[in-house]
Parts: sequence; C-alpha cells; structure tokens
Amino acid sequence: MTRVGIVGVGYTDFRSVTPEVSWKEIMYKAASRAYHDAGIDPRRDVDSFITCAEDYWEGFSIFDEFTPDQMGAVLRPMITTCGDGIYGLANAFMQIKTGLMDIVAVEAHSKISDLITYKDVVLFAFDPVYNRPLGGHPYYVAGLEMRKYLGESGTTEEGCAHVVVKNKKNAMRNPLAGHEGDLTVDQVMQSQPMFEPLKKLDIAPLSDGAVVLILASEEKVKELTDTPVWIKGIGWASDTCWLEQREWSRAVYAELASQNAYKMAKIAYPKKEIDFAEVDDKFSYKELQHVEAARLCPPQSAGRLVSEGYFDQNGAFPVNVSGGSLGCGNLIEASGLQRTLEVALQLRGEAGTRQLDCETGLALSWRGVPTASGACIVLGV
Amino acid sequence: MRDVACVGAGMTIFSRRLKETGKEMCFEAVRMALDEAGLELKDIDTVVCGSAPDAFDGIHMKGENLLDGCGGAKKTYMRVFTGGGTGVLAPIAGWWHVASGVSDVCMVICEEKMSSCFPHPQSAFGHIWDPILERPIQPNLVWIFAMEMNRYMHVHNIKKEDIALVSVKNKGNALDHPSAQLAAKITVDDVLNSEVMAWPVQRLDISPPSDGAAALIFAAGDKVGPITDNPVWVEGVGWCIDSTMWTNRDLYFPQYVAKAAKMAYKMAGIHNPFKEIDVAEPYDPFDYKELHHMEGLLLCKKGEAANLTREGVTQRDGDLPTCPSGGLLGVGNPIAATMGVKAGEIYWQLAGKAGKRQVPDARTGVCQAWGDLMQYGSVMVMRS
Amino acid sequence: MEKYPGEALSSKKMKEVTHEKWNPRVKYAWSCGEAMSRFLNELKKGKLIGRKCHSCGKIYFPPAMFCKFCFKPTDEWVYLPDTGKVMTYSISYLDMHANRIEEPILVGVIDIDGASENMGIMHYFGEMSPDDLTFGMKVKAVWKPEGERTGSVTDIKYFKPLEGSE
Amino acid sequence: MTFIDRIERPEDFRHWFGDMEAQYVYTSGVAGDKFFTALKKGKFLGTKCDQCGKVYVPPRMYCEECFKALTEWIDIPNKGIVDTYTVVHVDRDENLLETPEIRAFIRMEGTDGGLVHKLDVPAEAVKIGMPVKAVFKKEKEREGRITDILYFAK
Repeated sequence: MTRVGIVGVGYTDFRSVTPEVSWKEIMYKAASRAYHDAGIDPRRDVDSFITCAEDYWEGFSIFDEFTPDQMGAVLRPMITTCGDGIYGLANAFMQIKTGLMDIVAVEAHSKISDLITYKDVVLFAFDPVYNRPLGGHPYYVAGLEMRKYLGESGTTEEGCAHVVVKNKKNAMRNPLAGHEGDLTVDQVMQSQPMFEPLKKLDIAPLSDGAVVLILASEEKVKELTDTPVWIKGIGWASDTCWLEQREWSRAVYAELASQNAYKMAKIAYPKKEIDFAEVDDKFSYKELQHVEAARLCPPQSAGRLVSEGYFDQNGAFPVNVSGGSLGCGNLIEASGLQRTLEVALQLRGEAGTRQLDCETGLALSWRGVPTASGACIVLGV
Repeated sequence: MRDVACVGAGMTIFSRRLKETGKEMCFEAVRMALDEAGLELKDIDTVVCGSAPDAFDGIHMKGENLLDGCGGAKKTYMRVFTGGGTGVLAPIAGWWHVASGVSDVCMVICEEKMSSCFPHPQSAFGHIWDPILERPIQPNLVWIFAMEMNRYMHVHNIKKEDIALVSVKNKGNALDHPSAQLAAKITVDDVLNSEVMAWPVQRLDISPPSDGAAALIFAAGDKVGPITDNPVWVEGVGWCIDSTMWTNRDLYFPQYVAKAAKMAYKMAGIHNPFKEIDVAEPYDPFDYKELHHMEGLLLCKKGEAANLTREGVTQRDGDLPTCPSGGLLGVGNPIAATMGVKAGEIYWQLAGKAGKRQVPDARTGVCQAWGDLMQYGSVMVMRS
Repeated sequence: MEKYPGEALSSKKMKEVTHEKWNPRVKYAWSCGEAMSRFLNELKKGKLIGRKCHSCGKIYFPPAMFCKFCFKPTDEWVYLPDTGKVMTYSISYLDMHANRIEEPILVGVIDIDGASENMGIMHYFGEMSPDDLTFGMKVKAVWKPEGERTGSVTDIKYFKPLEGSE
Repeated sequence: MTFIDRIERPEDFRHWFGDMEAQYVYTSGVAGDKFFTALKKGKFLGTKCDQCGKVYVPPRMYCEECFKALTEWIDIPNKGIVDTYTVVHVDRDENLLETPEIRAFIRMEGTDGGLVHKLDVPAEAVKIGMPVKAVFKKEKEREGRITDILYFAK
C-alpha cells in the first residue's frame, strides 16, 4: 500500500482576536497558502477535502454547510470530522490508503473570538443529567484532574509552572505565537488560583487561527516536493466519557493513541527513535501527563525533568519548541494541526531560530474539557 | 484497496420520543448488530459514530458523550458529521477505515435524539442558516424545501397527484417495518387534502422528526469467513458537497447527488444504473425528494421519476423497487440514524434478511443520503 | 412482527419520567469580515453591491472576496440595481417556530439583475397576492426609510412587482 | 495579500450578533430513571455486571467493556471517600466568588464509580481519602434530579 506524506502547509498567525476576517476568509487565507505551498490548484488537483469543526464553536447548527466554498471544494468530495485536526489527518490518511484519493486537503481553524459565551458552551458538553445541573465554571474538571495527577505522580505545582515558563519562552522565537513571554516560575505560582491547584497562568489563553495541511499519496509526494514529510504512524483513541469512571491521574487516551501510532510506525523505543514532540498543553499539567503517556520519558518523572531543562529546545528531548498552546494560544479543534504544523516545519528545516536537528517528530492532541479523547501522529523524513 | 463487506446491522424503533438517552439508544442498536453478526465488542477494533446537529440532542461535542454507548470506551473512536448526508457518509467512513487497512472490523453507529430539543426540533433548525443573509428573514426550514419542490414541479411540469403516490407507497411499505413510526394505509387524496404548511408542501408530504439509532458492522474481506457466509460487499462509494449558497443553484436537479452517484458507479463498474441496480433506497424526507433523488442517482432521465412511480415500477414487485423499507416518510426521520432504512435496508435486502419487505433476488443495491442546505449527496453501492 | 429495541414515550408520559431541563446561554458576535461588512454598510445606504471575478467574469451577489469556482481573489466591487426576477417561491402558512399563521408569508429566491445567473438572495414578497407570484416575474426592492436602516438585509422590507413588467 | 481590496478604516468592520439557543428537556434514560427515582427517596442504586463484576455508579444500562445489558441492580450505601477535589475560586464568568466552593469526585464505597458533586468541608480540612456522605434536600423538595443532593459532607 502507498505511503502518505505532507506536501503542503498553509497557516495564519495565532491571535486573540481577528475582527478583519470572517470564518470563511480566515479559512480561505490558510487554504490558499497551503495550495500555493504544495504548488497545486484545488479546483483541479485536490481529490477530497476534510474540515475539523464542532457546531457550537462556530455558531451554526450544521457547520458542514459553510465550509466548501472557501476550501475550493464546490461540487467535490468533502466531509466534516467532529474532532481535533489530527482526526482529520487520520481520515485523509485512510482515504489515500484506500487508493481512492491521491491528494486530500485537511483544514481546521478557530474563530473562538466570535463566541461570547465560551464557558457556557464548554459546560454544554457535560452530561446533561449527572454533571451539567451542578453548573459552575466547567474548568473545575481540570482542577480535579490536576490534583489527582500531582498526588499520584509526585509532580509538584512548580513542575507545572516550569512548563508554562518554558513554552512562553519558546514562543518568543515563534513569529506565529500570540501569547509569548519571559515569565518566572514565581510569577506563575502567584497567579490567581482558579481551580486549585490550577492557577490562571496554568491555563492556555484562547486564540484564533487556521491551519491547512495537504496530504498526498507516495507517487504524488515525489512529484510535488523535494522536502517530503512522511506520516509514519497515526492513532486516535478515547477513554470513557464518564467523569465518574475515567482514570483521573493518567491520560489513558494518549497512551492508547500513541500505542496505535507507534505500532503503525514500527517504533518500539519512542524515547530513542523520536527526536522531539509537540504535545497538547491546554493546561500546564497536561503536557507532563501527555509526555509520560506517550512514553517519551519514564513514568511520573516529567515534572522533575522539565525543571532540569530536559524538554528545553537544547535539552535531551525538546517538547513544544513552538510554544505550544500556552505560548501560541489555545486553537480549540485546530490545536492538533497547530502541533502537526510545527513538526512538519521542523522536519522540512523551515523552523527558523527554533530549528532542531531532527528526522522524526511526534504530535499529540487532546480534545479538551470534559473529553478523554486524543490523537497522535508520528512524522518522519 | 482491501475488500470490505457488511456483516451485521441493527437499529432501534424510530419514535417521536424515546425514553433511552442517546448512549442507551446506541447500545441497543450496536448490541443488535453484534448479535446478528455473532460478534462481541472485543472483535471490533474501530468505531465510527455518525450523528447530525448537536443542537438536537442538546449536547456540545455530542460524539464524546455518545462514545461509551457506541462501544468506543478505550477504543479507536471518531465522529463524522455531514448534516443529513451522515446516514450514508458514516458507513462510507467505516468503509475507508477497513479498506485502508487501518482496521479489520469497524462498527458504524448513527444516532439522533431530536426530542431533547423542546418543544419542537424546529427551533434547532432555526440555526442552520447564514446569520447575516438568512436568519434576519426568520425562515422556517420547510420554506426552502417548498421552493425546491416548486421549482422541480415547474421545470418538469409534474403534478402533485404523482408526487403524492410516493408518500402512499412509502407509508404503506413501512407497515412491514418493525421500527416504523408513521406506517399507514393512505390514499393520494389524503395527501392532497392534508394541511398546507408551505405551498406546495403539505402535512403528508413530510417525514416526522424522530429519536433513533442504527448500527452496521464492516469487516475486511480476509476476516469475513468465520463471521458469515452471507456477506454484502461494499462495491461503490461516493460523496459530494455543493456551494454553501443554495440560492446559487437551479434547484430542479441535485447535481451534487449525480456527482456522488457517478463516483460510486465508476467504482462499482455500473454503466446502466436502471438495469444493473435491483433495489434502491434514495433519501426521502419529502415525497418529492424520492423522485428528485432517483433522477440524481441517474436511475432515470430528468423529470421521468414521477412516470415510473405512476407505472408502479418503484413498487416492491416492480422493475426497480424504491424505498422498500418505507423510508423516512414511513419509518421516521432521525436524520443520521436513517442509516438503518438506507444502508441498513440495502444490507438486509441483499442478505435476504428483509422479511416481509424482501425484494425478490436482489443482488445489487444503492442507498443515498442528502443533507445540509440542499447541498450534500452521499451514495453507496452494495452487492451480495 | 418481532419488535426492535426502544421504549417510546408519549408527551404525557415524558413529564412523568425523571428528566432534566436546560436553557444554554450561547451568544455570538460573528466578525462579518471584508465582504459582508461592505455589503451591510452599502445596504444601510440603500445600495446593493456585488463583487466581480475577472478570470471567470462571474459577478457575485452577495459579494465574496474570493471566487469559489476559480479559487482566486475576486477583483472589483460592482454596484447592482435593486431589481431582479423570481427564481422560485413558496407561500407559507408557518412562521419560524412552526406556528400556523392566517396571513401567508410570501417568500422566495430573487436573482438580482446585473449579477451572474443564479446569484441572488432569499427575501419576502409584498404588495401582491399569492396568485400573482410566478416564476421569472420581475420584482423591485422596497426599502425602509433611510432613518430606519441599520445595515441589514431587512433594510429591504420586501420585493414588489416591477411596474410595467407584466 | 489574500484579498485584492481591503477595508482600511477599522470602524467599517461589522460584527453580527446572534445566538444558538433553544430549550432542552433530557430524559435521564432507562437506567437513569431508576437511579433518580431511588435518589428521590434518599437511596443510591448501582448496576453490577455479572460477567466482569464491575459495579457502576451512576448505574448503566450496559457494561462498557463486556457490552452486555445489565439487569442486576444493587443498593449502594450512602458512604463515599473523596477521590480528588478542587477549590473553585471563580464563577462561570470568571468573577471571583466571595467564598470559594469545593467540587470533588466522591468514590462510592464498594463500587467502581461514584459522583462528582459539591463538598461542604472547609478547604483546609479536605484530604484525599477522607470519608464523606451525601446530604439531601428535604424529602418533599426532591424532584429526582442530581441536585436533590445538596452536597457531600463529613
């Protein structure tokens, strides 16, 4: 069966508000850059289009209706995946592997600044009978999870604060980032407690932005680019959706998703065979939970290692050199594509002052409170 | 491209209101499909959920809430959503999960609980419009179907009496379906005298909103042996979307359905659909849509579907049995879960398990779904 | 006939089983962006504006900053007359919330003159009886007085028959 | 330069206001109806899977892993332990609360599940593992809803 590679990337920068573009226009901006980068015309060369979106983030009962025009998909095969960007990449990967499609465009964006009542919409995802009637700010679930994770793994709050400091500093070298900064651990520790032990600076601020990646079959990849990035493995999984039943201390979905991706990529020793990673950090402790779940460091050691600079850009295993969600901003369903974009830019040698010496990278996403679902993709040159 | 076969199907009853929550409905449909295929959840390696607007069930990111009922806990689980087209697009997603080699046995489960939207799902339909161009006009969804029906009747000079025959046929066929919500013996006059909602659409021209769930199990060719000696092969898939601006197309012919059909027929090696297809399940949320979609599926020339219906060609014992299940008009319209009366029905027909609804010696079947703002077509061709 | 799973509830029984109610607070301030901002600002001045794509010659109404057929940016703004013809229509006895109404709402799709074929909007019809409505009929916009216009498609009250076009 | 013409004056950019609101009524489901009918009488019920022995609270109509219908209902004592908790300082609009509120996941004794609910214990006194029990509204005020429980406390 054919291999699958990335032949084009298109993206906008990540900013808190984008009043000058509508959702159509921000999608068109990213899509037209991706098609330019891949050197293709969507009206002739692209066989299938995939958008990743959820209705309530956008404000339409069926958002799928409002996507084709700005992607160039009028009267073409197109679907909407209700999931993170990497779920969209998974569908594109499978469509190409069947041999039915050669070039597939995958899009995800965030126009979350258009949504005035974000927290009410997050609460609207809670179980309507057992959890939602208790109301309150929905992020208390992250507070419950962080407490359990710190307790079980022995990680300290300072360890989580180091993640925030590292990512916001990394973001200083990412021209796309919207929330970069030189912070100190104390600054993070003294920020307003919101859902103890979760503090204000532990939470990635919301951001707008759009990312489009063009996937192609092996034959088309060789034809279109001389800096191909191959998809070596991809996996996606969910723990149970019940708050009352799930594993609070470990990211089980990340364990299962990365396991599936490693199996496909024939990776037995992730720590050694992968050079760097971009993992979800919508909350600071999640980055630690996710690197442990993906077996990129020994279990329950991430908190200590981040304090020693193990995951820094010049550390033993760089994590989130792009600045992550904490540095770039939380792009909701586009977070997965934001992570994958950084891995692709690194492997193409186009990461500027963030450039790492690397051949294999991993991107891992989480769908946010209150879900226990995530996806993982391993890219290589 | 690996061969893919459907090996089991299941569905709940379709009803205006069900006591079960969305998850519980999914469990019932999945359990029925597993029982029919003689499998257990441990034999399933990926799960695809298809469900239409979150605004019906009233749960944001509804795919996450449904996952344990779909059998997705601790599994490779994903939701796809293309409006009304989800009913056939979700099984197509199940097809590429298996045909790509990523999965050996994939469970596809579609669900809709429209009764959570109180007092009527209509208020959720109020948000499918463009907020700037259309919501200020405060449209009712039936308006645009009335406009499409009006245009279709005008261009081909089709009379309402012929269109009403479809409603009579489907609601009658549904008398043989265990899940039927609105099965009834009615006459053309009943349809023509029913309450006018938005001319030319009247009460008995429309399918009812429903709660319901449906499931299908797809297995790779090399895994089918031990499961069943009666597999139904997925031989053609096609899906297509048209522009957002429904005012930018002439509504008399669904070009997006034709493109999806051509894609599926090319893959299935079908050159003369009318001759080669033994049973068809076009999407029939309205009676005129069955005719509109028969033409979109290239089963007959433009404007001729009404004649075929009048001549009885589309009856169960006709040359081209259409909607033998009773369709959305008779069994019910839980949007995504209509998979049960479209893809599910074609599976049961070709596997010879359609009971009283069985069409004699059906070998090749086509099912189709339609959705969004009159803009999405998904088509699947199956053969036994 | 064997019964498929599922327990139906009548609307009466629905109130007897335990249930939960919720009215979500979900509010938006969509950025209209380039094309729609200009479109709405022109409506406030009582004008219709479209956008032209030079590579395929299509004139879009409502305007768009890109051509969805060529996938290229559109090239220039084009003012359009406020007349058009009826592509399709319906006579509705239901309002938005599916309540029955006595006085029917006349609504349809109007192709705006000067724009490309099949470029139009859905809007109301007025100053005509349901039987007057026909396919291809020429109509003209009736605007709200300037002071009442807010920059919305409802700045046009409805479309009435164009005099001298019967 | 994505577009050929650009609006130059920021005040010309428009925003369009709207919502996506409707009323919703959710059935608690086949399993939920039994749970909440019992809750109205101050009792907890769970379902037990005879194949894998898991005891589900909140009760399920099915076992997630064995995917069998569950028919065995068992009484669950009003005894739980704090599995994890968080001290909430802000309301849903991120305004500071006068007195912080505590939310916890309480594992019900002898079961594989529990309930996420409010905890009426001073913040400094809360410890993971401490025993708590549900405090109910007065019987006649109960409606068969999760809010029939006011909070958990020592």
